[in-house]
Amino acid sequence: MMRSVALRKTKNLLMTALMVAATLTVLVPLALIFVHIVKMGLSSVNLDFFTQIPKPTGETGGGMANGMAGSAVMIAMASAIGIPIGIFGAIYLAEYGGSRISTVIRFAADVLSGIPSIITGMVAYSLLVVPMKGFSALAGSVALALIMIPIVLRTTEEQLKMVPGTLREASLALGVPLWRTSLKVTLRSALTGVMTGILLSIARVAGETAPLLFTALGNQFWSSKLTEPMAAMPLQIFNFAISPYEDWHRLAWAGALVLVTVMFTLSLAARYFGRTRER
Amino acid sequence: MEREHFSRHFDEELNEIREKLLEMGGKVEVMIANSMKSLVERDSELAERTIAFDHEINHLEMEIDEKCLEVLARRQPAARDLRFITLALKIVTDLERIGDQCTGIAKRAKELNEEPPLKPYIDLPRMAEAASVMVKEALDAFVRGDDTLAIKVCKNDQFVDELNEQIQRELLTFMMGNPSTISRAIKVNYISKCLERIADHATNVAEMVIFMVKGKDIRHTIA
Amino acid sequence: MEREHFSRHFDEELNEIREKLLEMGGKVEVMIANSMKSLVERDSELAERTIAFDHEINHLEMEIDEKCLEVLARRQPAARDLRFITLALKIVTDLERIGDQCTGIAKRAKELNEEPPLKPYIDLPRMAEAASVMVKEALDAFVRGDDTLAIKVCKNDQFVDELNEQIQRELLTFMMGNPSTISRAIKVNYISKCLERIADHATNVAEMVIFMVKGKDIRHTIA
Amino acid sequence: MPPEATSQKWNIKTGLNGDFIFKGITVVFAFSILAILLIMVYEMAGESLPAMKKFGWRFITGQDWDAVQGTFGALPYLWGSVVSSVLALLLATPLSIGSAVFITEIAPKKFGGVIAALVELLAAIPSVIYGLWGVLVMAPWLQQTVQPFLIDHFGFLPFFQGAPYGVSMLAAVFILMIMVVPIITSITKEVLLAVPQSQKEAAIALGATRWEMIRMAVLPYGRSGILGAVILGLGRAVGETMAVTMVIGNTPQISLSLLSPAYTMPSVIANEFAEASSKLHSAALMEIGLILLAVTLVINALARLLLWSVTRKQSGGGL
Amino acid sequence: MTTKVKLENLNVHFGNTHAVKDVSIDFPENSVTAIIGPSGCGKSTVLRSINRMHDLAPSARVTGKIILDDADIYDKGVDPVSIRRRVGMVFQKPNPFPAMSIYDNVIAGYKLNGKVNRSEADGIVESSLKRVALWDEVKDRLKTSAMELSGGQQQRLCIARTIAVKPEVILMDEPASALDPLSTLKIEELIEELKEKYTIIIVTHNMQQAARVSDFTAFFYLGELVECGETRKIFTTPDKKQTEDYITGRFG
Amino acid sequence: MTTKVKLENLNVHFGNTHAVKDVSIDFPENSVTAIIGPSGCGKSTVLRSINRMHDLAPSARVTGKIILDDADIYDKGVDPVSIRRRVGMVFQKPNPFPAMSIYDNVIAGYKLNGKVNRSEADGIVESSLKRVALWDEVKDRLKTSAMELSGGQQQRLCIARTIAVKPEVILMDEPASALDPLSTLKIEELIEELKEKYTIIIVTHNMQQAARVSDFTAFFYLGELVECGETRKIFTTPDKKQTEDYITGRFG
Ligand SMILES: Nc1ncnc2c1ncn2[C@@H]1O[C@H](COP(=O)(O)OP(=O)(O)OP(=O)(O)O)[C@@H](O)[C@H]1O
Ligand SMILES: Nc1ncnc2c1ncn2[C@@H]1O[C@H](COP(=O)(O)OP(=O)(O)OP(=O)(O)O)[C@@H](O)[C@H]1O
Ligand SMILES: [Mg+2]
Ligand SMILES: [Mg+2]
Ligand SMILES: O=P([O-])([O-])[O-]
Repeated sequence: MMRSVALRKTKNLLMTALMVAATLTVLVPLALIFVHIVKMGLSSVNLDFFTQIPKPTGETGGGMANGMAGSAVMIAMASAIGIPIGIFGAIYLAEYGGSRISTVIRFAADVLSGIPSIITGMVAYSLLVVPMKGFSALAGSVALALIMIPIVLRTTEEQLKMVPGTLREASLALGVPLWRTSLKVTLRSALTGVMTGILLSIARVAGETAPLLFTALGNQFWSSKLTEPMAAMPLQIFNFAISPYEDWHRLAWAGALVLVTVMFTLSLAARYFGRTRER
Repeated sequence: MEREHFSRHFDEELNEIREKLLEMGGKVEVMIANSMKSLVERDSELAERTIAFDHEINHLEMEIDEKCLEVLARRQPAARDLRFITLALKIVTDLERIGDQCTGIAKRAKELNEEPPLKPYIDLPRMAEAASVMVKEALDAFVRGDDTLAIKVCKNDQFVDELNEQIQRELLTFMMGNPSTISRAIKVNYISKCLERIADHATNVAEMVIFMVKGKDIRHTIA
Repeated sequence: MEREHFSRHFDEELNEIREKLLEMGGKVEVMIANSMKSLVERDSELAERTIAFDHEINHLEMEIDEKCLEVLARRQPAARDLRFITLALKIVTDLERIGDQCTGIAKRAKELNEEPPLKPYIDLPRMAEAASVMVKEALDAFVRGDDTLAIKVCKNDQFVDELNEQIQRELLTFMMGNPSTISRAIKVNYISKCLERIADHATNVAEMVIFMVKGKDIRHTIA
Repeated sequence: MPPEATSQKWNIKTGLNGDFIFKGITVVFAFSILAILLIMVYEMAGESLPAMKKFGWRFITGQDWDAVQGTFGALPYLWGSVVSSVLALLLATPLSIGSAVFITEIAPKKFGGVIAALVELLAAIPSVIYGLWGVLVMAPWLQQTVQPFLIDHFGFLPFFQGAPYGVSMLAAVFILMIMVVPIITSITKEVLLAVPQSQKEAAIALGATRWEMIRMAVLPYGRSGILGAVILGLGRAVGETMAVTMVIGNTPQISLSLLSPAYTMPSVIANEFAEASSKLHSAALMEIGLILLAVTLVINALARLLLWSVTRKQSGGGL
Repeated sequence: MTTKVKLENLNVHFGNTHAVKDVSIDFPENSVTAIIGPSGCGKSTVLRSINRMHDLAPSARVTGKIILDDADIYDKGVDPVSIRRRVGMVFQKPNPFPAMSIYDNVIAGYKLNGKVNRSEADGIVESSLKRVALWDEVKDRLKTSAMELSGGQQQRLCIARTIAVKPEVILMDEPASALDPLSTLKIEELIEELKEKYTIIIVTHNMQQAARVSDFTAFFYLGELVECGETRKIFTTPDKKQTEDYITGRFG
Repeated sequence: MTTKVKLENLNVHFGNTHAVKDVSIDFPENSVTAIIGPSGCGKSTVLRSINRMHDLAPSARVTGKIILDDADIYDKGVDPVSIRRRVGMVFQKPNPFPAMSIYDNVIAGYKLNGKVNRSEADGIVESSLKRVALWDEVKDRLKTSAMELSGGQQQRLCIARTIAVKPEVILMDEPASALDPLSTLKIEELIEELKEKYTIIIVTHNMQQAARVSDFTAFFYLGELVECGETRKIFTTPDKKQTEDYITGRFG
């Protein structure tokens, strides 16, 4: 029952063709989105966009300066909360892990990262907004931090685990205490990978909309207090997109272009770090 | 019983050496017997054949040497195996030299056969028999790794030595009594010495076997 | 010039064997010289010392054997190194047997010294000198890996053989002429044989050196 | 026992042992993760208690959602979430696996790398932007071309009946598909890249063609990892909020037709939670959140277990 | 002894690296030939050219002839897939298919030819596993995953998988270097058994291993073949100074 | 010869596994002791107990005494960190710190503990690198990454790093098993040099390597010490049948 080689080769060709087709099907809509964002965004973005706050309904012009600032502030605060927790938690898992409790923590982190972000928003709402009696940038930041923590933790842990055990042992064998070894050898060796994880987590929260809906809420104006509602780019894009006004659609496209550009830059930076690490 | 090697081929190679050595030992025994037979039975033609036979011994020596070298290079033997091979290397030399002694005996036999017999040979065949048994037993001890047997061989050497001295004394009296026998007596004397040397070689082999089995060198310690 | 091994210690070990062999060779030469001197100069005390000296040779033999075994076990030598070591193993046996021959000479010398001198020794010292040079050169050839020198040694053997035969013929005439000398002549004869054997051993060594250097076995091919 | 846990001992000479302090800090941070998760569940459960008490199981089976009347039944949202996610996944899975295989095994290394990079960049685009594109570009296009075409040619099927609204279940399925494809593809790609070269060479050396190699060595090796990727995609689709909210039409109804608008669990929360009219209303929304949380917990747990088994195999069994 | 595989002026380039230089060598049938030489001298590259494994590396360029029986395997129109069925390969690290059972691993290659009926497959699995002396160890758990075997068993399983497709030549690239000494001995023993039916070419870092298992040894240096001959000869009286220096540890 | 390290009734358990059973053994000063034995016999475990590496494995339990000079390193109040400075360790795979330069790697033992005096450091780096015969190869690129070195050079760098902190004992766990033959020879040569100043204990899979480099050899089997003695003796005339069977390839 020898199956002819020709038949096997035909099958090989056929399957190859199918996979090429799948790839094309995947790429086409993605390319379309990309093209639209660039086309619409480029025609809408201008200096005002970066310096002005949104004009009231009906007026043309305006920008998303307050949204960008708000996003930046909240991301910074979220990072300040989320990154240390993520990294030290990861060090615990990598250095002292192995026992049952760290498996549980690891699992919890994975589950946490899979929870829809809108739920994170709801929790932040009932934990902060309700007791503080008002929407606030702080609540928004905490919600974003909750999203960052598991991402930073898991990527950092993966990176730490990728550091060969013998490297730690090498350091320990030189008579270096465990804590110095953790920070100066293990973490240091994984630094670029950890940076990648951090950048990816920032990229992720920078585009988050849902958790801000009931926390930061959004703001048409500048706000400087952390205890008050604050504008954020994704929120603004959302609100403008579902509005019926052409001019706000324009702003939404411009915002999308800027957001995507920031995102891509972060991703590229992350990839760059990732690459240097591989070498 | 000896445990087998993990590698069947290694075992086979060691066996090959072992068997070649036994074969060589067998041939050497035949040479001893034939050279003595050519003397006792005044069979010059047998003496001739015995002399020619030596090249087979020589050939076996080279073959075994080469095989040992190959095993050393290819198997990196250690401990008992290493001792086995290095001793095989030394033993073949002894066996080959025994062959040389036999050639010497056969040559003298041929010469003696040209002349009238000196006297009936009684002690010489006994000595040859003893030496031959020693060779056989030394080799048996070697291939079997039997140190008891080897010790026995070492002890037997004394018997041959004594016979040799006795023969020498006898021949001396003979020569003194009748100078015309001197030339023949010297040849007989030579043969006796050869047999003694054969026993010596056998003893050397036996001593080395004890080393192989016990891992300690008794050469030069038991007289 | 020979290239060094990667492992300095391996080189050192090989050198140690080489030097021990040379030392042994040197001692053997001294033994040859002393045993002959004890004969020629009728110095029984020197003969005694020479006999006692043999244990040093024996000791060196064991030492070198052990060292070779160690290097075989620890370094897994191949090719030239392997041939070097296996030959060292064989050569020490020859050297040790040369020592035995010297003991024999010294023993005979002691006996002869008890009796009146047979005749002045002329050829025997020449023979001893030749055999001694052969031993020296064979060893030199070995440690230097010099096959030309080794071939020279093999050729020189004939000279010693001829001397031996000449001495035997002479002694035969002697004994026939005067039966009272028989006992002494036999001893001198024995000594001559010893020297011949010493040269034989040297030749054996030289042949093996050629094998080591050329990688082919010339034993039993050049007469 | 002398050797055990020396790092936890007090070092008399230097006062506090550095290792001890360090471990303490990491322990606190690590356990905070667990605390967060527990607090989330506790908080959600606590806040939804009024709704649970009032409606019991009817909350899940009920179809009415009237804030004014105070009756809350979540079935249309469940329906919308399940249908949109499952359909999106059915479309996305073969495409993702196909393109992941193409990227790792078929395309020339550099070309595959470029495609992979593109896919990864697109996975990073925020959902609000997909939503923007969906509502401003895709929905009108669907309304004008695709839906009329479907109605004309397949209108006899219950799935393609009704008027072309543009924003609809179909739009949600499409946008979700477009959004999860990059995720599934890039995880699958990672899984496939983790297939050791030695596995592929083993197949090739047995005389396999490239497809046979993929079928014999690559896909089985990555099997559970790929399944994990798909389930992760499912979790993502179920929880997806903004993009879906923007294109699904936000109408709580159960209809077989893909052309009619629908509503999902995250969408209703996004739309109503900020201005919930009553305690009960917000408790009902919380309960929807709790259901969502439970569903995603299960899905994620499943996906993680599968992905873990892959990594364990790689580190443990690979010899 | 007939020649099974014959390299004629084989050259392999990787981009600008000239990895194998003008190598001509005969591999006799039903014997084990070992390829030795310092790291990076092109041992693996030579080996992998014999079953056209380099077809997968885009940068590799192979010139010269490799004659299997009497046809050049690099001829136009020769299908690499069919060559690889005649020339099997065993790798450094045991690489059984982890998702398959022991049974399925053995039959994996054979099945590519088309459907195999149950009893035929059983026969092949049994005979292949017996051939590699693994049958008794695994016959009661043929359906369990191949990953539950020890490293040495896995490697023997991989050899069984290779011989199940009935190749004529078996290439081995350091097949025991990832194994412990006992497993190594078992593999070596197996190699000596297998040569009765197959022509075996083995790359090894371990000179002593080459000495133990091979009938012929080829010494490579910097991509060139320095010397090839009977193993006993190479290891006791090599012709070339370079070979002698290498095997006696005199290089540097 | 004085004893540098002395194990007295050492037992190591991992959970329920009794990995090392009642081992007593003396390691003489300024000599190389090799630990050999089949896979899983506890070689690495014994080695790692000598610098308290097991402290990090939660499941490990070590009982018995390990006397360094004349104090038990497992005594209460003994700081494992200080023990590890006296007992250095070299691992199977070369493991230089990848983020550090060659220079920093050598001085890492000081630097990681936060105290380096620049001029002193220069001296230490130079002398350590010279000691491992790496100085000439790297002196012009001390500031480049350690990862640019070859495997063998990396391993010598790791040894330099170990001796830079001036240990008394150096433990090596198969230090050459990941290297090619030439690098292996270099490491072996280095080990023979180092014993002039250090007490070296080496675990090796490679019996021949043990034979080459060590003065003393300890043979382990199933967690027990079977025999320990001079290497020449172990490899030519071992006392125990088990040892002889192992080194002559008769086990199974
Ligand atoms: N796929 C490849 N691409 C580029 N260069 C390669 C490739 N494979 C091998 N080379 C180069 O070819 C040369 C020979 O490599 P090869 O792997 O054959 O050496 P080797 O003798 O097997 O070494 P080792 O003993 O380390 O396995 C090396 O210089 C190597 O860098
Ligand atoms: N960290 C650990 N946890 C549990 N068991 C272990 C651990 N380390 C070693 N063991 C067990 O202890 C025993 C001895 O292991 P060890 O690594 O010392 O062996 P080895 O002789 O070094 O083997 P190899 O030659 O394979 O390195 C083995 O049965 C192993 O499974
Ligand atoms: Mg290779
Ligand atoms: Mg180990
Ligand atoms: O939950 P979102 O990803 O839609 O913001």
